[in-house]
Amino acid sequence: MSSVNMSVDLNGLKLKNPITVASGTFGFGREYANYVDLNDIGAISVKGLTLEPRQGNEGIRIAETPMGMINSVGLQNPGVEVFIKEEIPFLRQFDTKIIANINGNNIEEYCKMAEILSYEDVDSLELNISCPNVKNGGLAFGTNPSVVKEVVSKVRKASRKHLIVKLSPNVTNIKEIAMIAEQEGADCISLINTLSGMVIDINKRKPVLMRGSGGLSGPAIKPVAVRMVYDVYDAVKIPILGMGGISNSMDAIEFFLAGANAIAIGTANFVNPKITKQVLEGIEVYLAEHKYNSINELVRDLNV
Amino acid sequence: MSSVNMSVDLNGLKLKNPITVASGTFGFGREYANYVDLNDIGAISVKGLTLEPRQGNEGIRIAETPMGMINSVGLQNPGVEVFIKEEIPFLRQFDTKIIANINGNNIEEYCKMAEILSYEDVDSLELNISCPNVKNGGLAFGTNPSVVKEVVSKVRKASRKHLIVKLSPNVTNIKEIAMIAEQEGADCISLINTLSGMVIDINKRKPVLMRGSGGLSGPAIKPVAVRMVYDVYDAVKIPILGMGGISNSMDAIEFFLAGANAIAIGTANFVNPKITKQVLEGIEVYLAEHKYNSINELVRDLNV
Amino acid sequence: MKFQGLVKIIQKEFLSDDVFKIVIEKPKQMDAVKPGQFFNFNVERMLLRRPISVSAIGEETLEFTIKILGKGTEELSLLKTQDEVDIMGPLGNGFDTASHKKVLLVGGGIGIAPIKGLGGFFDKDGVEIKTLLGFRDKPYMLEAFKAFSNEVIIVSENDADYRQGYITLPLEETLKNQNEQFDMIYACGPSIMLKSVQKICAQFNAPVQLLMEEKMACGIGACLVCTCKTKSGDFGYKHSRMCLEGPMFFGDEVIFDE
Amino acid sequence: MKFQGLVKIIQKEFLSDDVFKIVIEKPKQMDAVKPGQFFNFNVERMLLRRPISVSAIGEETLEFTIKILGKGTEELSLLKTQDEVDIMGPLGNGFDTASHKKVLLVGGGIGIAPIKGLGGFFDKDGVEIKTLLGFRDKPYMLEAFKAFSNEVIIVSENDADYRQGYITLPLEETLKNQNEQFDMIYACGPSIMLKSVQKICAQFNAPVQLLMEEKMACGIGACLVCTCKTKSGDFGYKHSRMCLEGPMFFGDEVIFDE
Ligand SMILES: Cc1cc2nc3c(=O)[nH]c(=O)nc-3n(C[C@H](O)[C@H](O)[C@H](O)COP(=O)(O)OP(=O)(O)OC[C@H]3O[C@@H](n4cnc5c(N)ncnc54)[C@H](O)[C@@H]3O)c2cc1C
Ligand SMILES: Cc1cc2nc3c(=O)[nH]c(=O)nc-3n(C[C@H](O)[C@H](O)[C@H](O)COP(=O)(O)OP(=O)(O)OC[C@H]3O[C@@H](n4cnc5c(N)ncnc54)[C@H](O)[C@@H]3O)c2cc1C
Ligand SMILES: Cc1cc2nc3c(=O)[nH]c(=O)nc-3n(C[C@H](O)[C@H](O)[C@H](O)COP(=O)(O)O)c2cc1C
Ligand SMILES: Cc1cc2nc3c(=O)[nH]c(=O)nc-3n(C[C@H](O)[C@H](O)[C@H](O)COP(=O)(O)O)c2cc1C
Ligand code: FES
Ligand code: FES
Repeated sequence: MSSVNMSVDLNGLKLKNPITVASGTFGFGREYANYVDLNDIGAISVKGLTLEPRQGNEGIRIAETPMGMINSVGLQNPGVEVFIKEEIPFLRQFDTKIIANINGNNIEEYCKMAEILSYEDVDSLELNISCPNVKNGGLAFGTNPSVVKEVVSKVRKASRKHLIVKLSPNVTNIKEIAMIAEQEGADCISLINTLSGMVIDINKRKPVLMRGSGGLSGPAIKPVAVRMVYDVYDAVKIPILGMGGISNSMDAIEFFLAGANAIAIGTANFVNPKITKQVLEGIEVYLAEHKYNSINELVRDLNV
Repeated sequence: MSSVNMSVDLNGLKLKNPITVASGTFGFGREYANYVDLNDIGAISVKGLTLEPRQGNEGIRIAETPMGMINSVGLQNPGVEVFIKEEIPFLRQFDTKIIANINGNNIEEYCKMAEILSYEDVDSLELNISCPNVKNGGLAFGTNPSVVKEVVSKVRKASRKHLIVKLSPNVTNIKEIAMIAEQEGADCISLINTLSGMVIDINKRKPVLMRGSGGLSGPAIKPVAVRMVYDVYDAVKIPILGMGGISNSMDAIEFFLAGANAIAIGTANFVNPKITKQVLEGIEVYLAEHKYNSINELVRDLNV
Repeated sequence: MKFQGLVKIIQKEFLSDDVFKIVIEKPKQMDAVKPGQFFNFNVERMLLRRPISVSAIGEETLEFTIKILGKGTEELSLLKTQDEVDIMGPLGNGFDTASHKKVLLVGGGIGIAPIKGLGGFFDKDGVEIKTLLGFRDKPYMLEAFKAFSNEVIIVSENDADYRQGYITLPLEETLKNQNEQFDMIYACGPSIMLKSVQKICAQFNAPVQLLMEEKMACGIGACLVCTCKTKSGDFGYKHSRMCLEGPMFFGDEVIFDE
Repeated sequence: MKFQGLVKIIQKEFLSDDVFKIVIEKPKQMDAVKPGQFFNFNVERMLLRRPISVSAIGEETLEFTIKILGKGTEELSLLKTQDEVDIMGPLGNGFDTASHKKVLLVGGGIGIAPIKGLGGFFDKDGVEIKTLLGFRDKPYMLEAFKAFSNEVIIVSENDADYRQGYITLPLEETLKNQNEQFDMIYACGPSIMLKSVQKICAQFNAPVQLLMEEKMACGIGACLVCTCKTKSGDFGYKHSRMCLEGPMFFGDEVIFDE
């Protein structure tokens, strides 16, 4: 369609275009296949997987907030085995890369999943370290530098697949966490996961979500995400998959300029199921207008 | 006007009503006096003060974001001496409490300001620990537990005034910081200050703000603020002054239910200069409808 | 491909203070629409779309009946004839309308909207219809229900011109009456009403389809935020997506919370 | 108390593809309005208000001329006659209009809007007015300027029907002409134009008032996000608030960045 080169290489994971979809916002692709050609998407990060099937959280799982939403799905998923049997074959019908988003209650579970998936037809593992760490009083793995070090190095040893480490934004120093992930063998960093947030129903006088807090996503968090991508770019050499509130091609371009090599669209899929294609086209127009030959030239190409 | 008791006692700072305005969003009250009766406001936290006058940051200082804004004012203010001479006498004409928001480049400056203000007619000191710590590579004082310990304990020794410690939300564990502040002698906790965020101008290809990142405020951050108030309530016994994105009385009630004893309105003043009074009235109606006799009964009165 | 895009509004009318209907032109490429299905409406001022059931299915038109509840439905109420609105659908499973002779329709609050769509559908098939409607205040849209129903019973919580009380009263009376047998009961309304309807129908061993409502995001089964508990599944229950496996569930499937 | 509240729109008209004017009813309790002052308009879809200068000051009305630039001005463009809009003001210092015999008005882009307000004001006082207008594309609103000006010179960057180029060309020519002397020059337009105007006027030692524009939040001097550098002050420069100390600054006060 355009003469601009849109392919990117995320340190071993080669995408035909840099537009991916964020884990948990696109199911296993099936549902969206009715609205958008999955062949137009660079990669699909599937719904967060766990070793065993999970029922997810009880009660209300969503609350809308000003230009955002908080969710508390609780990793409902059919488990990694069903994913392998039923979802990989479905997704393989399309020319898009498969990123398996893996989640554990403890480090052993993460490693077990990485091992299992090593022998399966997925293109990358995305280690979601925003999961609550049961051993650590429920605080997320991704908020404690020494836990990050341990989980990344062990998962790295458990599998030779392309490994993305997905960072939690609920930390004091995102650079420190990113550097540890790089040092322990991550091939790529993805960020940001959701911000921790709460909505209270003032008529029922209780938090809308049964667990109290949930994950804030959507346009509201975009400035936080752009800032973190910018910071992490300065801290690591491995590529960055940026996300958080991207709703149109202008938003996506902000992320590339901040330092992302590829981007993921999350919440915006709910609003506009065709958004991935539209963002791709919008970026192509911008690149052509600004005389870029390749999307890679846009990465952190700031006038400073 | 209403029979509901709206007075609150923030551990020594007695307010006739729990609606205050957030530092940096209300100047020294002068400008808003043309739009709202300052006598209707429980307390005014003035524009962040420094020991010496400050020019503030160069270049563009604001960017709008989805239901939020980021600012980079850089503490432009006339210095504590001018505040004492010109602004305290002005504010004392009104029946509202004065909170002096103090900011330093280093711990000595914080202490010096606290000392100076000890002998002046202000009702409370609000220690803004979100300032960049020059000694610590520009990272905010409020993000490092041991620095928080030192600055709060020293300021506590420097002044016997009512002391509010204002927390930065850009931390992994807000409870830990709040507990340290309490332990070192804070009378009250205020939160949240702005989230760190960035907006990039994709036509000029540079961050809108000259310093790159700025402080995100407004409705976008409300769920984060409510969650942090909720968490801090569980961690400390001292009262909480809650803020972050409050734009109407429903928002304010969320903060009381999360655990705030009083609230501050910031960015919403820019949109609606009469908002303080309107929020006060809205809360009174809610309290009456829900058969509360006093605002204090609403604090963390969740059905759980 | 399923439909998502702009449709033209060809009629817009307020039915009461806070309830309005809009009729849109059905795009040619749209799948067939069943009663009980819904569309996800884009609302410019809000992040998320708003799910709205069809309240009448014409050859070339679709009707929606909407109650103003918050900012999203308020913005929809500002739409005018000739305006365009971005919708996606039809979504969800809709009602199971396997051939029936006699059905009982039960609608409470704005839950009467999809019930109206269902009645219109059965009417064409010559099914005998008894309808129970519950309102909080003054009833509206009664003509439409009278047109397709053999009998309509109306209750209102606050309008003294009508029998006062909840819809569960006439429901119990109807089911007690051995002379009347229904092949299927269909109900839509607030969660608390559906819970009672489920219980009453179980008592009388009467089959019932419940059309559920919950806050949604994607509306197509991808995000898992709209789940309710249903009895099937490995653990005695599972979390089913209202938008995809529902919004219609059979009375003996759903587990209501608390 | 200063005015903040709803005002009624009594006229609304598009002047070009993307420029429209609205006329509002001036509330009785509002302070007197000076040319160069502005009002902060509430825009429901956006967080912050949008500052807009008055482009004509009537006895009982105020006129605003607005260019659609982004979402906020787009939403304002949807306002219709009889609608209400929430504004606050008048804000800012406005132009210094001390008695003059002959003035030169310089407007570029949508900066012609406040210049029009100023011309209307001087016209009543019988001041001699020469006006220079710069457009990017096709000029609009020319009638109004011709009505109050003794001479109007128009340039456009892209419209071949007019002299092409920047407004700084006729400005330099005008100032070079020793036969014409102006008591004061008034300019409004994009920052880059004002910077050139400042420079040219300095060369010719001509006094100039610049009406500046910058993104604002509170609009009343409280938040300090709208500052520009001005020469007065202890440090050789200080940060002055465009909304309160401005938006009018004298040419010899402002320090432009870079
Ligand atoms: C499948 C389905 C079909 C629907 N069909 C219709 C219809 O035909 N006509 C109609 O008027 N409405 C219908 N609704 C409900 C409608 O979607 C909501 O009223 C609407 O989304 C509220 O948006 P709002 O912005 O006006 O209110 P909000 O400000 O979002 O909400 C106002 C209040 O309503 C609650 N609420 C929001 N959404 C829902 C919901 N989906 N279910 C229950 N409570 C909710 C909120 O928690 C809040 O307390 C349907 C909902 C679903 C899921
Ligand atoms: C004192 C004052 C008087 C003004 N008078 C008028 C007037 O009479 N008529 C008129 O049409 N406009 C006027 N403006 C400009 C007007 O306020 C902006 O065009 C408007 O706020 C843009 O809002 P938006 O949502 O449409 O665009 P946005 O989406 O907010 O912005 C679109 C683009 O314009 C830039 N921008 C936004 N606001 C400004 C600004 N204030 N100055 C310069 N660039 C900006 C943004 O950075 C962005 O690149 C005035 C501005 C000021 C400060
Ligand atoms: C409903 C929902 C479910 C999510 N589930 C997961 C998940 O399973 N694993 C994960 O790593 N991130 C998950 N996320 C986070 C997103 O992948 C993404 O990081 C975040 O939403 C920010 O992007 P956005 O603002 O574009 O949505 C989820 C987000 C949402 C909204
Ligand atoms: C323009 C602006 C300037 C601010 N300046 C200060 C300051 O000087 N000191 C301070 O402690 N907080 C400052 N803040 C933070 C606010 O006091 C408040 O904590 C924050 O904006 C969150 O509240 P809000 O979302 O209601 O605005 C400033 C905020 C804004 C928007
Ligand atoms: S709304 Fe997304 S799964 Fe139902
Ligand atoms: S806009 Fe707030 S000081 Fe000018």
